[in-house]
Amino acid sequence: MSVLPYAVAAWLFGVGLYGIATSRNFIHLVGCLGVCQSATYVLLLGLGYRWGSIAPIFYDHPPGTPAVDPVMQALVLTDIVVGATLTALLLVLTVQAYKRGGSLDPEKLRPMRAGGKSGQRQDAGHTSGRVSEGGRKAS
Amino acid sequence: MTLAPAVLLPLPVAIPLVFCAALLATAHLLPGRAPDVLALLAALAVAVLSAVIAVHAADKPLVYWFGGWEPHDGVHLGIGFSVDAASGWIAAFIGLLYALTFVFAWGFFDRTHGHFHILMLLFLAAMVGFCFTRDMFNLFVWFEVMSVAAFALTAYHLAESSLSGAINFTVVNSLAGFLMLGGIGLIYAQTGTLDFDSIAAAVARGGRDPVVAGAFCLVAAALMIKGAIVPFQFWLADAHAVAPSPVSVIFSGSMVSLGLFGLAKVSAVVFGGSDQVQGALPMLLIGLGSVTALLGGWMALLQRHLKRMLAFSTISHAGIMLTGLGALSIGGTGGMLVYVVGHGLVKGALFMIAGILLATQASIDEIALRGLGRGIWPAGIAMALAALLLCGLPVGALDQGTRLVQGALSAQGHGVALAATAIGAALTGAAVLRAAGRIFLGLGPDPGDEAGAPSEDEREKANRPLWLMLAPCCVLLAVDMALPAGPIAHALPRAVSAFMHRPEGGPLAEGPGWLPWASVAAALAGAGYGLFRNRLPAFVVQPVRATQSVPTRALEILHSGLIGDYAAWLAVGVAVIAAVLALV
Amino acid sequence: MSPRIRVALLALSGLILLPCAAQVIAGLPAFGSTIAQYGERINAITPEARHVANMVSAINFDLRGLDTLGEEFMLLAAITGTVVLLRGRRGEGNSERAMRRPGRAVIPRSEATVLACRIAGPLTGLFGLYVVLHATVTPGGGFQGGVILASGTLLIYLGEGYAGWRDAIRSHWLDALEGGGALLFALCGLAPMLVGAAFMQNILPLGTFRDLFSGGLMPVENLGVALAVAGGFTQLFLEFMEETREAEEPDEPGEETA
Amino acid sequence: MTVILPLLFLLTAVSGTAVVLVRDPTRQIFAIAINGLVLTILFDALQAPDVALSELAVGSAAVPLLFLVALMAVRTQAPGEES
Repeated sequence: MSVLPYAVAAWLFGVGLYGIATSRNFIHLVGCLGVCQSATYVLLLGLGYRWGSIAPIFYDHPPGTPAVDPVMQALVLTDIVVGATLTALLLVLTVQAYKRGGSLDPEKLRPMRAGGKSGQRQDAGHTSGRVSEGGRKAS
Repeated sequence: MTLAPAVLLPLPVAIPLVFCAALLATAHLLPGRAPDVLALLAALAVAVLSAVIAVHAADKPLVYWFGGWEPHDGVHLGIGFSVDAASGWIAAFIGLLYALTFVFAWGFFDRTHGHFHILMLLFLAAMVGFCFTRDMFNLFVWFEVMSVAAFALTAYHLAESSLSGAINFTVVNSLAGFLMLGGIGLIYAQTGTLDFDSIAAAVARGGRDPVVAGAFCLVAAALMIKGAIVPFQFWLADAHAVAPSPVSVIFSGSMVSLGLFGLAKVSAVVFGGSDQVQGALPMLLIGLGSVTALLGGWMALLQRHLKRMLAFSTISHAGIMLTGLGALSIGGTGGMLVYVVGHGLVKGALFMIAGILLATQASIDEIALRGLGRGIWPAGIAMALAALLLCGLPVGALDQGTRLVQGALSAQGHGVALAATAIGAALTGAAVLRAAGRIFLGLGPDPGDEAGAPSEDEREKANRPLWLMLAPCCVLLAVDMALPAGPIAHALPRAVSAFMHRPEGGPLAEGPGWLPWASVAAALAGAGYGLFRNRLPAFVVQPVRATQSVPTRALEILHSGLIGDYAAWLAVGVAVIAAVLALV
Repeated sequence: MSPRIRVALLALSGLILLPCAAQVIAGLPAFGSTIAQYGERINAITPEARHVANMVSAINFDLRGLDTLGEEFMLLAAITGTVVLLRGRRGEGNSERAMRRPGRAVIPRSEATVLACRIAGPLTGLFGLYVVLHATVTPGGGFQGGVILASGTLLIYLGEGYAGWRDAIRSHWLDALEGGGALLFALCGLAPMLVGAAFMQNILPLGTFRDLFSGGLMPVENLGVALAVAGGFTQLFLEFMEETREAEEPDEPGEETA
Repeated sequence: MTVILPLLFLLTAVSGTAVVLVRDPTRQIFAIAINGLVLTILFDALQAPDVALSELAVGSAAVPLLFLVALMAVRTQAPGEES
């Protein structure tokens, strides 16, 4: 038990990163990013917990009762705001990118590649049967 | 004087915040030019206040405790700002850069009810807060505010490429934020405090501790992602190439180097007492920095999209800054700080020129623009001058920074890194010189069938007179060349010793005087080769072309623009840092 | 890079990171054994020093108020960014007209839905207000309450339909609310400096412990946050909803077809 | 308490993994909302009611809603385009 929360945090980050690396849909990818972020919540609150302590609100209990770490909770609150803002921004970007590019697949929706004199070669160099730039624009 | 100068410390952060909240609240009531004027005023106020703070901090860092929570018995309850001269001057430089950017962008963003200015002012406030703070979590907050403002600004054009560039940027930098927060959690759990100095004291007491090393690994990875160090550099080219030019000025001029500035502060101050971290830093920073300098320079040479070229050049220069940091000496860090300012001024000017080309010629493609710049030749002169400064022309702040970094590297016998800094600067200089020659002089072969640019049609609004766009650009270059080398060299050792919390050393060593000239010569040769390749005899061209093709192709495949690849490289980068830390 | 190489790279770095992570976890204090000295100290000092019961609110609005200021402006940045990015296409001027286009299919709502929303909406609003006001004594505060208030406005959407929602909520009011709230918070920081105190120093009378308005400056800052968050999140929902409405219209032709 | 907390941590790991493994965005929204709820319960068990309340408002209501709206915007935009 004494290491479980930290292991869960590490697992969540790893699994979220795996999701981002293999995702074929930007909306799914944003969800995976949220999983990475929940790793930080779990880590921070896990580090701030103490057995047998009350919540750091001295309303029903008199001040002086052992309570868990309020600083970690304040940090996680900020973190949750960060998470909400990032999700909103990313979803907006995704929706707009879909309107422009007609796809949610990262493989099809790539930033401009003005690869210099070898711009043409670059497209040829990519294998894995990706739709070429021209073909996608036309569709 | 009744007021202590420390009272000024919250103002450079609070003023842009107040301006931006007021702008948002009253945006629909304000006349058209009001956001421009207010934003410019706020940026100037930040620059002036920061400079005043920096002057007052020359003897001893100024400290300010928010909410009046001054530490009692060595326990820090509140958040503090602590400004040494170096941090103050960096903030003043950032304020100046913003002020000139607002002039450059005058009227450019008029249809948005001041939203552009709101985001930029937030960006400014976050950067100043990032420079001033002495609290680990507050550092993270400003880091995130900076990121969020930057994400929105990147996609401003709403073109397909700028949106996917912004997504890559957002995802990678969000991951950076999570890593940083994880690191902060670890160090807080281990040391029981968030204040830089108390953490440093606890770290120094603790001896070798895997938790401290782990925390450093996460925080350093986050700051290196911001600083675009290999293998975290991929997002930068995607984002900087597609952001509106005024935003790119800020990105390349200050955001990237602030990541490294933060790394310098954190590794010198917070983790200064950990032998494990200090032992791992030289190898890590100098190794990664050298690779970054070379890779960025090489990639810059391959680009024909001007802003993408400049973005890769920023990566290369970030690598050079990192090698300076890796020397872990007063000279190396001091050189890096001067380099941050010099590079920001020159690179800002170059992005402004790219913006001028986008606005007046409606293109950003080097080949398509061939010879089209003749009508705006003053911009050409500025571009050539900036390119020469970039590769090491021995005038001004950028050169002084380069010499100090190279001096620190050669004093410690890092020959390879020394060569990497010179070659990286030469490569980026060659790329920009080649583009300047082609665009403004019409040099180089006439584009054939391959002229069709793979980039999409780009342009920026041409609603400003040329002089209005060119003036801030020239001011940036003039400031870079006019910064007095003597006083800087005189004040630097003391400022850096305060910055690093280290005793002052002797005068700072400078690198060999011929090295910048060698970079300039190499850059001229490289640009000449790029432009006059067709006229050179085949026995010169063939071997060069042969050696070029394989690494070029490999690198281009690596810079795939796929977010999945970037995530994988991010994991590799963190693993590299962790491995180096574990092996020391 | 093919997906397989990518996963292999990930696995390889995972393999390197695994022992490192294990070492770090082993070095951490065992879960639940102890908390950091900083938090302990705050729990010990703050109830007396600031007369508030909720330590998390005390940290957010007093001890580490600067973090919350940054956080608030981060939210403001994100929402401004969202507005810029979503409106860029629609253009700002016609956003009022865009929703009143005739002939739009009206989703029929049952009486029960309308009634339920008319009851639940005000209740949600009340709950949000409760959470906002009780920041210093019970869990919650400006941020949580603001989000709840914003979701209350969403119930107007469910109950009254799109037109009703638009009538109730104007975009620039929301801007004013959001900017005004953030401004209030920032001024709470600057005002104490006018009387020679530190930025965000708590100079108002602190009130009595466990009282609703205890904590001096905290309720004011809390109010600023609540205004900013409620305005901001409503704006966010509004802009997102706009996106689905517009999507039913045919796309402007000939913009990106080249 | 000593049994509930480990169970909740494991449940968090499982629900987080589910968010990643459910590749269809429509169904993923449910996974995200459930993950938000699980986190809310975990935070409450960890004596963090403030955080739990925010997570309830943001993680299991606002964020899934944003996902839903984004998905609607994408779906109505160009049907059949997606694979």
